[in-house]
Amino acid sequence: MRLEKARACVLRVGGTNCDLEVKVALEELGLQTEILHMNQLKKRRLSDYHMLVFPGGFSYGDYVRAGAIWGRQVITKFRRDLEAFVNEEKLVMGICNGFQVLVEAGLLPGNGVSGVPTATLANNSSAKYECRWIRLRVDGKRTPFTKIMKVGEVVRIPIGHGEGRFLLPSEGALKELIKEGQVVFRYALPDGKPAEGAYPHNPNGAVYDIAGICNKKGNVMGMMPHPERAFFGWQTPVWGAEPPEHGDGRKIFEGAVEYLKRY
Amino acid sequence: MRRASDKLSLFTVNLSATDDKDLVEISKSMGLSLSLDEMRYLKGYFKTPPTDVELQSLGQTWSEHCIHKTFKGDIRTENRVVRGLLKNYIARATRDLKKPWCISVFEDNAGIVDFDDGYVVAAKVETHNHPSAVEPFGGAATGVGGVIRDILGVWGEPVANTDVLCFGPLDIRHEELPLGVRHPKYIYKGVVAGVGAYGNNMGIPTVSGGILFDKGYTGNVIVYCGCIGVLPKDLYIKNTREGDYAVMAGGKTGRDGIHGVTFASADLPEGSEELRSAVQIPNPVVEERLKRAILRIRDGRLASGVTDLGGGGISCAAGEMAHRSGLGLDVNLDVVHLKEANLAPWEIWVSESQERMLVSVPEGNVEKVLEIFKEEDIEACVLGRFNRSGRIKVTLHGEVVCNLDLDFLYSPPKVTRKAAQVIIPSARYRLDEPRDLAEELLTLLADPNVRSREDVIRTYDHEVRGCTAIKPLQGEEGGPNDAAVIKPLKDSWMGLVISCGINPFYPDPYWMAAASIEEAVRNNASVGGRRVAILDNFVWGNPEREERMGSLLRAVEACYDLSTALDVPFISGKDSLYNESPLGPVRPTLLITGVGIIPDLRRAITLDLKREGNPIYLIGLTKDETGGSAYFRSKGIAGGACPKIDAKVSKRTIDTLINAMDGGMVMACHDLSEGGLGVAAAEMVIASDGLGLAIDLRRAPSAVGRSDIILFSESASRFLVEVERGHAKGFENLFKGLPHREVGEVEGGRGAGLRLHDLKGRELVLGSSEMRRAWRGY
Amino acid sequence: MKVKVEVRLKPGHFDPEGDITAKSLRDLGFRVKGVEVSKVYTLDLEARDAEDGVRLTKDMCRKLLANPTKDNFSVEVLPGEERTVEKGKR
Amino acid sequence: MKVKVEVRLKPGHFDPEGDITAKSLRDLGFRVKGVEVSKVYTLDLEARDAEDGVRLTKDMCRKLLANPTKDNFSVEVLPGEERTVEKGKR
Ligand SMILES: Nc1ncnc2c1ncn2[C@@H]1O[C@H](COP(=O)(O)OP(=O)(O)O)[C@@H](O)[C@H]1O
Ligand SMILES: [Mg+2]
Repeated sequence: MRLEKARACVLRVGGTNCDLEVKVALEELGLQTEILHMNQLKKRRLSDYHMLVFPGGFSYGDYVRAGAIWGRQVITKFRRDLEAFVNEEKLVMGICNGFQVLVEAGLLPGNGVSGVPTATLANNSSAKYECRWIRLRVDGKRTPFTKIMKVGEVVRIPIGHGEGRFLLPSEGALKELIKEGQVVFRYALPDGKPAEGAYPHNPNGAVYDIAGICNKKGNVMGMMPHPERAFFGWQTPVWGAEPPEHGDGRKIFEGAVEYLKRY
Repeated sequence: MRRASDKLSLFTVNLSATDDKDLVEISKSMGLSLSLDEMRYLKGYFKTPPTDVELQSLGQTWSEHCIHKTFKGDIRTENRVVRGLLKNYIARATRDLKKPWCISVFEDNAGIVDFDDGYVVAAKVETHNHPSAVEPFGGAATGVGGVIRDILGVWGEPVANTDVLCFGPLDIRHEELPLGVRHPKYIYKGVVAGVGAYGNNMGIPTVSGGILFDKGYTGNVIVYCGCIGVLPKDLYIKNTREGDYAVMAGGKTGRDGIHGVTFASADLPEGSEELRSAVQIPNPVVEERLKRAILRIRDGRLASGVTDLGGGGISCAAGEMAHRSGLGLDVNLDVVHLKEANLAPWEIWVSESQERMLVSVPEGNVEKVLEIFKEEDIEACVLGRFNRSGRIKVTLHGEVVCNLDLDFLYSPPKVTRKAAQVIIPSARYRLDEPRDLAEELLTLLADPNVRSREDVIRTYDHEVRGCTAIKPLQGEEGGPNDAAVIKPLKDSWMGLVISCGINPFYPDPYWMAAASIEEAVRNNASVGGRRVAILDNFVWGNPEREERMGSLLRAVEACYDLSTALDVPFISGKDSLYNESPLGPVRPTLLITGVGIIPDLRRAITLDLKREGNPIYLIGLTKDETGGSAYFRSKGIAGGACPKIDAKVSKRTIDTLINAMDGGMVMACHDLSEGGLGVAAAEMVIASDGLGLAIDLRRAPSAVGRSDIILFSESASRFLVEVERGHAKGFENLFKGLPHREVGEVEGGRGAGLRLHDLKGRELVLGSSEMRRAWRGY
Repeated sequence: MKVKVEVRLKPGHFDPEGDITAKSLRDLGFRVKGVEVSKVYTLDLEARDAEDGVRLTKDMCRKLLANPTKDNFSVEVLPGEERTVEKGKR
Repeated sequence: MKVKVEVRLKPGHFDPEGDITAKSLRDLGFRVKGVEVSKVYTLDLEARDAEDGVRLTKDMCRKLLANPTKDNFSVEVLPGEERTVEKGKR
């Protein structure tokens, strides 16, 4: 598909607050992007788009559990459409609160749109909101989002969340996830090795240092860190005489755009 | 009081048959916080008995919080009368500076200055001290919410928050606290969590601030909340017309926050636990949606005016909007969405329920505006309609409950305050030079007022919106930047530079105010900020006490002098007086917030060292100015001279520094403030990855004969600057005629740290990690 | 009818909030070995009877209030309330 | 000894969390009139006896867990636990 024909939709509800940055990033790469309130999805059709982003924020105040209310709404309001979207191997991306939504709606780590969460993003083990730049190690290439990255590559991207401790119900579930290559990003030490839970490199205590995962097909990906805040060089915290050209987060969006070009 | 309605709990109060004692009693029992003079004035004004709604309206509007009585009143000293602090000092400075880029000052909810590309910047800083003392989390959070609404109240899109917080010492013993005063630790945790929760929830980065600890804040916590926004200049629309409708939108109206303003303008009574209705529960999700709706209405040019509901609730917002435009307003309270059923008319009228805004809408647009609110899940109601009457008339269930002349409402009797001469403590001190300056420096780095704020800063999202170019913590190791730089516009490199200055410990209120102003400007310049506009926030004790008024007057005098000399106009501000507790008055505190610009933010300067071998310059003269310094306070020494400012030198220094930066000469820069040269140098090393500093105190521009004083004096107008080696000559040429000297260089190699030579030529070495441990605590 | 739901962490799960609360309490001098924090929802619910109320509430827990990976929940019908409502209904 | 403390908003205060939770449950089709959200701390405490435990816990509420200007709290000693601990102590 020619890139000019592809369309991304950044969804929002009350409390979503990172929609604009994502739009700016995607448009910078030439992808036409619209921000839509969920209420507007009745008038517009999901099938008009090729990429769907659940951005960060505090949807519904993060009450009950981060992402829980929005996740449930997604299921009750447009499960069918979403199922079709995922089955057509279009791209779904969840960032921070959006990742929480995908987990709560059962899109991740599951396969399909189950409506039942099989993982959770629990409150950070520091019991605090954490805003900091961390290192991510690219762990899996199953997803288009890491298409232009190398396994083992280390990228720097900021996080900002209070509930990001990825947990699975059992050892077995973790083994399965690893085996299926669904682990996309892991928190890493400065030398690029996995953080092994060491704070603050692993900022929230996530099991197996998991920062991002995808579904079995790889077209649904969720991550706690915010690549849209590490898109431009001037957004990064370490400058030399001048800021670097790009931020590392850009690569993740580039991967998505590459995929859409071939879609 | 007489019941005035069969249906409503509406009362009238007959003032004509009252004596002074009755008047005082009425003001007290109704919670009006009006003085006897004001009550007498009302007694003379009302020919028929006013309703309780009318009296409450007056109580709110005439409160210190809403109308700044003290700042507008007459101040009598031994030998003169000052007619208005605001008019004669703060606003006068701005008037005298005549800056064409100041677009709206001291008028609207926020000050507005020009930015770039057709956009303007709006800035406002508020205090929320009393609510935070009672309920730290909710108080601080609603403080943030309130100041964000001030920005929305000028059609601004909020892009950054600031917070400066002052607490009692965290290690104070519970036994030392009188009844009703909560432990500083409890307040600290709650306030920090509240500030973070609201900003994070709304998705506005909290990028700048400060935290101070002192016994003078134990009974009176200070919570300053600031918000900065941007808007297209041509969308700054404020022309409410006759026939326009008043539309209120946002959260429901309830009993929360009733009498917040009169409460804020009164001494905090002992056992303030009882003031339950002053507690407000924050609801940032509603304000987030409200923000979306307001900005959509702005972009569609659907409204003719906007204002926030803050102190005084509907009564103040509606009255102000009408009065500002020379109009009147008929209000119908029946349509207000209520949280509970049985509110009295006056309660609806003055309730300070959060997350509400008021817009005036021309007839043809009302439908569209209501539709936008609906789409964003915000409740809205058409509250009334503007007319030419010049009066505010309020009805409920068909009965008129309030009918007041707006000119009368907005011209309260002037107050007169007396100001006593300020007594400045002696500057003499006795302190032997300590043997181990390295040890002293490490102690200072770990001082509660100097140490890293990382554990707080990281709980605030300072990256949301993806516009934070220069962050509060810089580099791999997170050193403390002097100011934050935001990139608010997608297609412009113009950066918004945000800084603070606060020096409440300097013993002379004049110089403490002067130092705060200079520090705000200095911090701004350190990263490349220029064309700085400033905001003042005074937190003082009861101004009816002469000595409190005396120090306030002296501080305000400095504001005029420094503002004009440094060429930095005031654009907005606020005062919070009556900060008193059973432990006495608050430590008089002035916060100055600086809002500057940098034409190309890619050229912003940070404090981390850049290249081995580059020379380090100390700009500015170091004098024996240690009064109130972090060094002396840590040693418990009361004497010492206040840092004084030669404003001419200061201005030239700052201008020259900016020139050097624009000439590409400056690689790193840090201003010298608390802890002086020692702490500034240490912070630069702390921020740097694998680089250190060598500094020779013998080369410092100074006339002081003691190493410890050179290292820790807090003389103003000083910077440490890393200069690109090839530019050293040019840099020195620029600074000709100003105190400056190359005092050392950037060092590399393993284990690089801070290497100091004292006046006797002895070498002190501090390792980076050892300093980081002291400063950060890990 | 009023129904009370308590959602608490499954045994074996680390509770950061409880941990920090315990620490703060110990800082204040209290001899606290541990703290668990849980959330209680008191629902004002329309239901035919207690049994129906419990059934509905469990459904709410599964659909929204609890996440099975980490949460357990318990449901309790508040006695006084139930009677009142039932009376009103018949 | 295990003590359970429930901290909830005083009546008259608006509870945004309860409000949104109720709305979401209604969106799911449940007939919920209102929801109140409160927090429960289960403390593992050293105390001489139940009375002492209650006294200590109330003190904790006043100092940290609750804010009397906006919260009510209730304290309950968990019966089974108490006995066990007391036995252990003697
Ligand atoms: N002490 C002060 N110094 C400077 N400006 C002030 C001061 N007090 C009030 N102002 C200005 O007066 C205007 C109105 O203030 P205020 O009534 O406090 O606004 P609001 O009610 O929206 O907070 C604002 O622009 C504010 O900047
Ligand atoms: Mg205002």
